[in-house]
Amino acid sequence: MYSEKVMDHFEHPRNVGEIADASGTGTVGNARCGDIMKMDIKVENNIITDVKFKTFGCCAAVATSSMATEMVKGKSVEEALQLTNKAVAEALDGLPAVKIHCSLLAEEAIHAALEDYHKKHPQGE
Amino acid sequence: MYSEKVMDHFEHPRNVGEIADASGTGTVGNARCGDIMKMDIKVENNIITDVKFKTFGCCAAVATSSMATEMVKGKSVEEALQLTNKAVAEALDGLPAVKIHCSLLAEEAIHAALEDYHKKHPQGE
Amino acid sequence: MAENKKIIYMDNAATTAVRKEVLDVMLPYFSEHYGNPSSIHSVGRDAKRAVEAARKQVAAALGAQPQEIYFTAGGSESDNWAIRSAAEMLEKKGKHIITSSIEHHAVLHTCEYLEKYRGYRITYLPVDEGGLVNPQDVKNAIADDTVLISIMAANNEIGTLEPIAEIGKIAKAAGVLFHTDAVQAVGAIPIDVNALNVDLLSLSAHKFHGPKGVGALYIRKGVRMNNLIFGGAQERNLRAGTENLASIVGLGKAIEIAVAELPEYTVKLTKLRDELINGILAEIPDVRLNGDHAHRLPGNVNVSVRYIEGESLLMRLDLLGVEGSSGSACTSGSLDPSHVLLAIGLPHEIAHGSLRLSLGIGNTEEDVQYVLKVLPDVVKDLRAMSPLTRPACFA
Amino acid sequence: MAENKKIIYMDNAATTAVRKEVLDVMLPYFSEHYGNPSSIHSVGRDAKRAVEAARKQVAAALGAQPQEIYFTAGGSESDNWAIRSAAEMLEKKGKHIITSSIEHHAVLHTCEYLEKYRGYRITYLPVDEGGLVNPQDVKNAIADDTVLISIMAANNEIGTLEPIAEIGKIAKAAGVLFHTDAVQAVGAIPIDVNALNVDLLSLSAHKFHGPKGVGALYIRKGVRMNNLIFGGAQERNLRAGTENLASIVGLGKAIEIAVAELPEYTVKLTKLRDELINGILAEIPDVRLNGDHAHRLPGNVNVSVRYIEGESLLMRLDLLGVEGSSGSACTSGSLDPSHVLLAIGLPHEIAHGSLRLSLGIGNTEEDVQYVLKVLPDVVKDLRAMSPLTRPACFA
Ligand SMILES: Cc1ncc(COP(=O)(O)O)c(C=O)c1O
Ligand SMILES: Cc1ncc(COP(=O)(O)O)c(C=O)c1O
Repeated sequence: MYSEKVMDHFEHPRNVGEIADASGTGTVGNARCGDIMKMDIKVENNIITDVKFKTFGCCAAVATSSMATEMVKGKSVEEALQLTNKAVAEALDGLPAVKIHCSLLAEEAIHAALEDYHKKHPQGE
Repeated sequence: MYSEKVMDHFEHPRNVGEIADASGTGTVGNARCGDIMKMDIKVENNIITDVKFKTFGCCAAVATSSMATEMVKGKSVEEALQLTNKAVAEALDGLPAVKIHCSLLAEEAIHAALEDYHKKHPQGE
Repeated sequence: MAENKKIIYMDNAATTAVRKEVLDVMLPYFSEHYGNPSSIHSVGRDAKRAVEAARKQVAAALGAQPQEIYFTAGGSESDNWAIRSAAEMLEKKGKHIITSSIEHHAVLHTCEYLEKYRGYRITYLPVDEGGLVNPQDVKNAIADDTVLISIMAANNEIGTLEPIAEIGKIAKAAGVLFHTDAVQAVGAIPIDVNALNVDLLSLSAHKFHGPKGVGALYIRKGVRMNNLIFGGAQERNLRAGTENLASIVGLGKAIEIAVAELPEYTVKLTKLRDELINGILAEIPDVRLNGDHAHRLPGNVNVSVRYIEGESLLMRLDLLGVEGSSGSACTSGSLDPSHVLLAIGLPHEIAHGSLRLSLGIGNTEEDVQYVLKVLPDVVKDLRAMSPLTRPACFA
Repeated sequence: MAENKKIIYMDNAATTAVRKEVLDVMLPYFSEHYGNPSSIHSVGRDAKRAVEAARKQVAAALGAQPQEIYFTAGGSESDNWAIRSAAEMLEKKGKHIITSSIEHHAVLHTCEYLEKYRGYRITYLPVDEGGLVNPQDVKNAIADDTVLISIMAANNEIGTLEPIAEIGKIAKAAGVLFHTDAVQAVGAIPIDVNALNVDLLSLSAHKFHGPKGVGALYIRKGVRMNNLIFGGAQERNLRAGTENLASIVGLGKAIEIAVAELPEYTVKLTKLRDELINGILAEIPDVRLNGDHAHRLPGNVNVSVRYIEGESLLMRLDLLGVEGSSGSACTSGSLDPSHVLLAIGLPHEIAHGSLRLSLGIGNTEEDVQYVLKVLPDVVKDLRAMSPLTRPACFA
């Protein structure tokens, strides 16, 4: 059911953890529904230089978290905002239909982290 | 489903045929229902000395016809009238439940033949 | 006559032997790859893949999409499900169903249930003396409240092939769902659900050398269905129950082989069939062929042998190693002979004397010759025992 | 982690491997003795005898009469049939059914169908925190229009054994039909339909090392039933469809062996189970056992592991060769976790983190030790990735 890429990211998730002095943090989902994603980003010169996540959720949730962090790392804030759940799912060689909703969380978590960053740094730094 | 006795009588029916100068003849059943039995008896000194049958019907019908002829041969008219379908079925080591109705025909055919005999020979000969 | 006699099996319309190639692919799914296809671990995923591969094989055989194939426990369940569910989902539109008088009991008794318990009106179309439904009759029977037409593709007793393509066209034009019981047809004649405009189609693996107890229902995309069996989310939520894994794998393989071999099968069986029919009609007096000759299953021979009764006939043949079947009442435990034989106009007494020999891939020229050798004597023997004769019986 | 890893299968509640002795007796019925049990020729009679022998084996295992055993396509069909048909035949008496909130979906969704489409009133009894139905609640729920009580013998998720004998007594005293879904119980605990006062009982072969896609419904003599599947005269006219011959033979053998081995099975599995439960509770903090401990299937372990999600947990174990299952929403494709875990009072977030390890005859002491070795690390790993922590999560 899951692609090899999904299983690889599930088994070896990239960028797990937290950033002590994060520029922004986003937490989406809730435990009631079985999925929580928390994302910390470090922004320097408008570039996302580091990103870490923690996820409570199924394989797909873990894998999309992991993939999403890889996809935004090194990107500018504007580029990161363009990241869609579709792109994340595609980068994972697809997700089972019933799991598509998990990939939404990754997109939302990044947006939430960037929003938090903007709130804390209204002037862009 | 059928006992070995039934199959033996079906494969090698006893007393098949007709008696040219029968003392009595009985025909019961009808082709519409899938069973017809015709029985000829020869009575001498109140004893059934010969009996022949012809049957259109299933295995059970053929076997009960055959068994019934064996059971009445050599019997007195009175004894033959005592023959029940149950006795015929038992002599065949039983019949499947759905086939019990076939054994009725054998009893009826003998009764019909004896009735015919009585009609033709009101004084007993 | 006893222990080591050769068996000549000519009851392939009742069931067939599982072919070796089919059993071979089934075997690993009992004790090695035994997972539950709903389990998400690797053992379950193995099983799931096998089920989906079989679904593709079935779809390919019918010209359908895999997601239009739903596995069931056989032809009867497929028929029941198709008719009950389609009817239920369209109850608001109407409660009229059109079928024929020669359908399998799985269709007829389901319709009778809907008639008796659910207030449906059922039209049982008559057939001609060959067993053919007239498409014009179907057209004429369609009313505003008609929700389903169910006409079989091939009759199991007399082998008649129904004009499914014409009926499909009529159903489509009228916007009425069309179900066909293709249990006897699949693997015996070409079937394409789109060419035939069929919305629902029943099949059963054991009729084409697959295992018993597994079948499928083709449900055209967009047709709304309810469950016959509720429970787990199997079969896209429409048919609950842990999948019959090994048997589903067997069904897939069996249908794939059957369809691949169809041209060869058709030629071989048609030849054997016609030899047998012609031989019987030539050798035995007072015999008639039942069912349409031109529109006929390749393997079906059905004759009525006058003055004798079918069960006796087939048990005599059984003693000689020839396995057939009969429409005689006595084979069914009821008093009436086959409803199909009555529907094509046979009087009871003739219907009682019917014999079906249904050929399959295992049968040979020698089998046919053997039957033609022994059958006339068996008939002669039984007729000698019969109280019926030419003039007497058919009043 | 890849190709040749050993598989430790602990998902026996989902399905089991067919045992060798069972497969061995099935094999001849595919391609050698392949007759249709309804055919009256010798090939058919062979098949019929095999079916009837299996019926005796099933009856003997349940303390029933052979004519009270009806073969079906599995547990789901048996449940659907029992409930729908019993309800339909008693419609004139009333339209009230009592069941529990932790039944299998085959029972619950059938009840919901009757509720939604047929105007029935369904009482879904609550259970205590161990998953036990209170017999007194059953008694109190019985009304004048109650026609059926359906309470499972053993729960498939948390392994709780319900007080069936008490409920049977209450049902009998009240003159209400009593159905039990014994799909998880048969072959795992002793079952006697008379001692339990059960009128209808569902079972499924693949739960006790028989094949998938075959089961049975016990119907007490005198209980009036209608068909779920109409058609031929199979199963005393109550369940149509060519018999699933080989699988029925396998069911008979499997139940015979399972019942014979029950004492040994119980001792062995209870020991392994308790070792596993105690080991998990001792080694891993913030874990709870789900289901009643005293009234529990010998092979069932079900725990909730806080702060982590069940699918992730079981997929990690899968990568290590340990096959279990979960009540997590993500394993079912819905958003809600298992209705059973919610019914015993678990909050959603804890229910999502559940793991079921169901032991079977194939499991060993070493298997248990292996799981106890790897599970704590897997949990630690996943918890390290989890944003939830002790105080944060359970507000
Ligand atoms: C308690 C219970 N009832 C019913 C079923 C359904 O049985 P089957 O999958 O054989 O249809 C199962 C298992 O799936 C079960 O555990
Ligand atoms: C035309 C037809 N429909 C339905 C069925 C029922 O199929 P099954 O026995 O697999 O349930 C059969 C055969 O028995 C059949 O010949």
